[in-house]
Amino acid sequence: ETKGAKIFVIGGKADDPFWSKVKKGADDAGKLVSEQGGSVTWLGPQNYDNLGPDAADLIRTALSQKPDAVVGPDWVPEAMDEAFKAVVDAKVPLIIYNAGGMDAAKKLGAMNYIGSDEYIAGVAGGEYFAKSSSKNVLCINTLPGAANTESRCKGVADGLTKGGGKSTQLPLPSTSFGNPTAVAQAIKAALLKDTTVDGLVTISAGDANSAANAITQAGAADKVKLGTFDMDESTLQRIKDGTQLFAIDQQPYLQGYLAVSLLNTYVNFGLDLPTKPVLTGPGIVDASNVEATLNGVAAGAR
Amino acid sequence: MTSPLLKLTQINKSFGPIDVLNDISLEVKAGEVLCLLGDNGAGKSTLIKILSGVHKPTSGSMEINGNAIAFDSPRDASDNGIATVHQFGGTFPLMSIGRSFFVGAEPTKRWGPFTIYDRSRANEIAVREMRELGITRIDDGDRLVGGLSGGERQALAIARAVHFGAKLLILDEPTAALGVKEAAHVLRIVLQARQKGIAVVFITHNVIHALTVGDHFAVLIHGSKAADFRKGEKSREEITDLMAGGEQMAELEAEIESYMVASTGHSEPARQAL
Amino acid sequence: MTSPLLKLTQINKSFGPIDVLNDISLEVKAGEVLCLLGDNGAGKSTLIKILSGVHKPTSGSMEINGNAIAFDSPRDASDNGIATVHQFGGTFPLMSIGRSFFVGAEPTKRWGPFTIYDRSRANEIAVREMRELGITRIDDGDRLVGGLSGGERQALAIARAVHFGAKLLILDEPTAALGVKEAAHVLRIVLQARQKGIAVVFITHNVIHALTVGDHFAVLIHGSKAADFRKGEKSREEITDLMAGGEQMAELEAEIESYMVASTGHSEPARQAL
Amino acid sequence: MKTQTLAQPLERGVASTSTTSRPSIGSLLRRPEMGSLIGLIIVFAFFSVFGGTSFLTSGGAASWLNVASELGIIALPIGLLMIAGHLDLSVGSVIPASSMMIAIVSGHYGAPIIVGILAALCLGLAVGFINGLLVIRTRVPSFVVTLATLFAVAGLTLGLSVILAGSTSVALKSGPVAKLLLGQFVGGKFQVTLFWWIAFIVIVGFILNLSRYGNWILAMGGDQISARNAGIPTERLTIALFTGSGLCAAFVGLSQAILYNSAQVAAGQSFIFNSIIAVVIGGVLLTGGYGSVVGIVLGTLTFSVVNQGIFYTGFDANWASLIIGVLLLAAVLMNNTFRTMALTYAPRAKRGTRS
Amino acid sequence: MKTQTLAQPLERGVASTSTTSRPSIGSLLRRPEMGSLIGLIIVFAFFSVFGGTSFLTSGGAASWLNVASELGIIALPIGLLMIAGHLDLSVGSVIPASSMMIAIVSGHYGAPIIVGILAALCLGLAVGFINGLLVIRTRVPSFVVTLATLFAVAGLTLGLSVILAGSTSVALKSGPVAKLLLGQFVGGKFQVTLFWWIAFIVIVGFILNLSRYGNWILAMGGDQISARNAGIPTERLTIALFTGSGLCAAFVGLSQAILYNSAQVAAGQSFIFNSIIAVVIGGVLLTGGYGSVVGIVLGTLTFSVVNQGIFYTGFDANWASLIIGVLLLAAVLMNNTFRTMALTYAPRAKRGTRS
Ligand SMILES: Nc1ncnc2c1ncn2[C@@H]1O[C@H](COP(=O)(O)OP(=O)(O)OP(=O)(O)O)[C@@H](O)[C@H]1O
Ligand SMILES: Nc1ncnc2c1ncn2[C@@H]1O[C@H](COP(=O)(O)OP(=O)(O)OP(=O)(O)O)[C@@H](O)[C@H]1O
Ligand SMILES: [Mg+2]
Ligand SMILES: [Mg+2]
Repeated sequence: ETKGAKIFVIGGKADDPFWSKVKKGADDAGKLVSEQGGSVTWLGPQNYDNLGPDAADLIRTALSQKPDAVVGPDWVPEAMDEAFKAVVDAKVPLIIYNAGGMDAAKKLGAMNYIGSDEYIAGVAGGEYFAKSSSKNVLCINTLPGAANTESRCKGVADGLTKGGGKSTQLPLPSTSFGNPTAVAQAIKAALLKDTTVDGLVTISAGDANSAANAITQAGAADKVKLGTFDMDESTLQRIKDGTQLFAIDQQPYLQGYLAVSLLNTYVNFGLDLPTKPVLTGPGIVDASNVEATLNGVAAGAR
Repeated sequence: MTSPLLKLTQINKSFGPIDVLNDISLEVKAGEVLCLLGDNGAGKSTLIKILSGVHKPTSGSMEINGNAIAFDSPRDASDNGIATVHQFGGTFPLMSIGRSFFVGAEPTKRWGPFTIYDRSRANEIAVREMRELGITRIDDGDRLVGGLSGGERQALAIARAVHFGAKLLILDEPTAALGVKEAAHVLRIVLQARQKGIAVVFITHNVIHALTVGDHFAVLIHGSKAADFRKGEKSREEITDLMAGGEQMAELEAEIESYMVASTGHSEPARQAL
Repeated sequence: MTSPLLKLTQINKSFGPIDVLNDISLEVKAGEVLCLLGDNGAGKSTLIKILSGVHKPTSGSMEINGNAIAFDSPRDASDNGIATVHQFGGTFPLMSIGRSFFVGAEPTKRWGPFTIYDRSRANEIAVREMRELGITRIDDGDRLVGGLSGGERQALAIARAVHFGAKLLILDEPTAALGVKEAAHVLRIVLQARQKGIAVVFITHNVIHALTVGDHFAVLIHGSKAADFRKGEKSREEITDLMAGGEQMAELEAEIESYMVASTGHSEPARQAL
Repeated sequence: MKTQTLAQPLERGVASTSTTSRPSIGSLLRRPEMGSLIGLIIVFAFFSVFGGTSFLTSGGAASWLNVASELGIIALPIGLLMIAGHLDLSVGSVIPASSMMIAIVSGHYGAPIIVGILAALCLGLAVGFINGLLVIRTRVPSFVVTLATLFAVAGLTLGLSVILAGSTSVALKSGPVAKLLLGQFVGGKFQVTLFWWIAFIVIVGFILNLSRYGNWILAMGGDQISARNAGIPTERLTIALFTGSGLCAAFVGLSQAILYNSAQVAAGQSFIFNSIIAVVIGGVLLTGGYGSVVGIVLGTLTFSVVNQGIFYTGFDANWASLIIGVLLLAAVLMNNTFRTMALTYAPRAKRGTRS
Repeated sequence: MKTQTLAQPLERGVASTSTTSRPSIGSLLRRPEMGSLIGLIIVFAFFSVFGGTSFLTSGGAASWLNVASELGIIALPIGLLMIAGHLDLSVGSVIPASSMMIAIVSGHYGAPIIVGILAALCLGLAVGFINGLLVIRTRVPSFVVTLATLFAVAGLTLGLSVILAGSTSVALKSGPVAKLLLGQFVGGKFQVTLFWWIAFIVIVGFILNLSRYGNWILAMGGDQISARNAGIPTERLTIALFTGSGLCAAFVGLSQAILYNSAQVAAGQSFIFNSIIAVVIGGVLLTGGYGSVVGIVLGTLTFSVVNQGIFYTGFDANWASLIIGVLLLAAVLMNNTFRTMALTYAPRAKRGTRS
């Protein structure tokens, strides 16, 4: 008879479409945890304005509640590592997920790393563009300066350079954040101004909806190809319809689900997975595999 | 003798721990001017705020034409034909004269299928009514109230109340900021209103103004009604003493007189000088 | 005859397209009370705002004790010993009486290595100075100004100016909201100040108050100086006519008289009644 | 913040004394809105020079007009509220809430689109009504009240969306009529919202300038106590104004959902700030009591041109914020300077000759 | 917004008439800050019940105190500005700008940490000074001016960081002394910023309550024209206040950089809104002229407890915003209700017996 595992999950904003899928995974795995007498608590910041310090605060908040295990992303190592080390020093099992990679996990003394890597995912996207012969891709960054979005765009650029193209970043001012029309019009303007642009990649599925709209308005549907990080129903619908090239999927649901499940079994039964790191992506969703993906999206798991 | 238009019985009012009015009973009759007198802070403004629906009394009752009534808002009072010029405010510095005059009772006209604010009529009436009060320099109802002089602004508030005061007109120190001529106009208008059968409550610190228009006088001292008399029942000196809160003013007057003698060599009786 | 403390030469002032003051020349002498009279909107407040550094004249020059001077801000004026009670404002509803009294000139005391605001002294002085003006009900300097009656608030502003008026005290309609007793106190204080050699500029619409304190009278009509005379040079009737903007008031007075006759059956001369 | 509370509008009063009843060019130039117009013209000229030809094409115009139209629909009722002395932050969560409402009702559950539209509008009405009621009943400042509803509605939206639709973003496929009325690009470029904006401008302009309610709003913002004393039903008016802003926010939310075929829980926060900015640039006093619809519209346009124009210039996008900041200041400065200038050169009316 | 402008503080005036000079329990209960305190106690009690034991441990306390201390250092000068009738939005970009300044100077270029600290503070001073100067010279509302500098500084930070450091995030390794003073966790839990906050509270409390400048600030916010007429150097005071808020924002920025060993371009925007919220919850009037340091501190604590306490409850994070909204409203409501209640039960002083 175990007393159950008290697991704390540090993640993104609960209303962030990407993180809500991670959270759903964690919550679904949490159903078993609570059946076994434990609990899963999600800690996310109110906004991303002060990400590193806020996330470090969340780790300390988790630690102050005497957790049996902690999961967290290493978004801003300089700011967060000290707090993660405090978790490890307190002999609390730790899994790093979503950001940081196996290197960070090793350095911090964490059990494992689960997830993809923003940079590698970006490179995969850049290479896909290169393969479909895009030469000049804009990376639309609606959160300029944030570590994860910066590395996504950097990855795309490096992937394209390898394939002989180039990518520049279009940082949008914070006054546009969360307003699809402002984002769409900004993208349209960029397309009208630089007619050599033949590819667009956005950092979130919501922005992809705006970008698709912008491409139509700029009358560049036959020339400019669209890709995005993450996805939602409309994104997949466009891939199905052929108006969007691809979406880079890192299977966020799995990140939450696996992290919680692994820690739960470790705390309760001492089980540990030898596979390190556990990679959930990047996977590219394009016309070839879009049908299977649609069902998962409708359930909020993809 | 006419029956009272408005009757107050045992009105009390406190703000938190401070009792401002104690058991005030009063009658206001149609076609009569009631002068409310009293020292600074006696509670005159508070009393008329109760009459005009701004404050609710802590206890006590009000009747209009014999029917008990309680005002929930100033609008209730104005719906009962009561118009008030309060001591402060009443005009809006950033609004035009015409708009400020008609706030809450805008004249409208048809404009196709719509009912719209009739700006030119509002301006015209506002300017005309101010002219009635002797303010002849204002000829543009679109001017902003904030650019008017102190007296001009007060005249605007009075003109408004006179225009809307159907049954009872309440004026809280209306002549305070007015020039000699404008004050005379206000007195004339009060007397005209009385003649039309309107009841008027008139607050002033000026004995002469009070004597000119008042039919009936009530004096508040420290929130209680200290005297209640009709025209001719008391001398001007007695009234002045009551207005000063019942305190003897002889000493003060003597002092002023002594200064006047000292400086100019000749003296007028100070009693007359106040 | 003393040389002028303050001398204005050919002062003009316009607000945008409106000329408010035309070529005003005036002298204010130490130990004298200058009464500035005039109808509503004549430009009195505008003129004293120039004296107190609030507005800059459009043209014209000012001298203090014979030296040309230009005020950049009200602070410049108060540094030159000029204290003013303006017609509006001057008190802060959400501040305590003590703090409001000393705004800009706070009394301080040592507290260890620090210089701190001396609250109890400020409150004490403020309450004492208001008492001097006959406001005896205010005994707590921590009360907020917003809870005072109209007259109490005005007395506070006057008490402040009297306290700080080193050389020249300017009072813009100080007695407007005051009760009989408080107004008498203000007159007394003006006369006291004069005796101490302070120059006073006194604006009023009350002929009797003007005659009680004034040594020297200047009348503005439509922004121009219409008359400038010393005590005793003009009769009360003449002064009243000038204050009314030079317009004949006989008709108006007759009308008021007729109303009074009609209503009460007996009449007093209306001229006296204003 | 306080200084110009008096200074600016009073000067306006002075100016209008010399305006005759038929509008002359001189008097037009001296209207207070002229300042805002000049501000707009300046930023427009800036981008015409640096934005190259594509800024001046119809596509370029669509760029800032589309953004302006959505922002404008929010800014109008926010402007009215601000003139009346209130703020409404809750629009920031009413927009995504109504987006999700229509997407869940008509997208997820497949109800007819009109049902979704009505549900979304009702939601806006309800939130606005609650805001107004709380403001008048509790006498807590509207900033705090609407802040609380901002959080509460955001929380409800997220929680209910996850429960009902299992996701924080829901797709919405709407029929041709709904698309035509709310989600169309006219000429492939101009959002149909633009025409709605014009309709809203006419309505709000009517309310503020021509109806008696405009008078009430100005008076309430100028001096709430005097306004109540003058018999204005300040409580009902407050509720009506908040209801109006809730309704407009819901309208923008649902039309965005129809336009972009999907709704996200986390949209709309930028509207809170941007609508206040647009209204303040348009000359409405943050402290209430003064403002005009023309000003609000010009402020909205100025802000949108600055925000979108930057993408037409060749400047490095890293410097975008810097340029936005400088241009905003320049626009507002020109606004003030021009107003003063116009007054100084106005024809003089000798007072002596007028009395 | 306007109603309680008069109503609340006047009642306070009434209350204090009956307070004697030595503080009795009754008079303490009737102080206006008591309302805010009760609000704080209520949210605290809520989380003590639902947050379980760990909320009450020192670790739990640290989690809201740490947040409160950084927010509090910003909220204090913002509160002073708001009392004086101004707003400062530019703190939102001064914080990341000063973070980047110290990280680039001492991290990227390796200058001694003290040089970086001074550079960051000078940056804050400079931005504050420019804000103040623009406000008094242009007479544009401070909301618009500081909005413009918000954008401008954000743009400069992003642009210059990319040019100088080639990146939008820069690491900073600081020596033990700097860490001890600015970047330490005392007892492994409490940020050393907490002690700085206490120092700032004492300083600002001294300014507002004990120095003459407090009087000037209150008067300027109450009625800027009368304040100027009373001889207050309103222009210099305005500049001083803006400089103060720039300085405090820079302080928070640099201490975050030292504490978290790195600086990002995008950090800090949330402080704009949150500081205003904390100040308003603390009872400062948005329109100026009224407020207290105790209130600002209690407002900051209330907001932080609500924001952090939620993590100690078992509630699903999806509903967090809803609970935050409801609790904020409850706290402010209790605040108001309590104030009224205290007044109603106050001992009555018959006026007749007092004159
Ligand atoms: N809202 C309030 N809160 C606290 N005290 C108040 C309030 N209103 C009035 N008072 C107090 O009540 C008393 C009476 O005030 P009121 O304004 O009625 O006097 P008044 O007779 O009109 O005086 P004045 O002639 O100076 O206008 C004063 O002492 C004043 O301080
Ligand atoms: N800031 C301003 N803008 C426009 N006009 C103004 C301004 N200040 C005053 N005026 C105008 O100048 C004239 C003189 O005003 P002022 O306040 O000096 O009169 P006053 O003599 O003090 O009158 P009162 O006795 O009524 O106080 C008035 O017609 C007024 O409308
Ligand atoms: Mg009164
Ligand atoms: Mg005057």
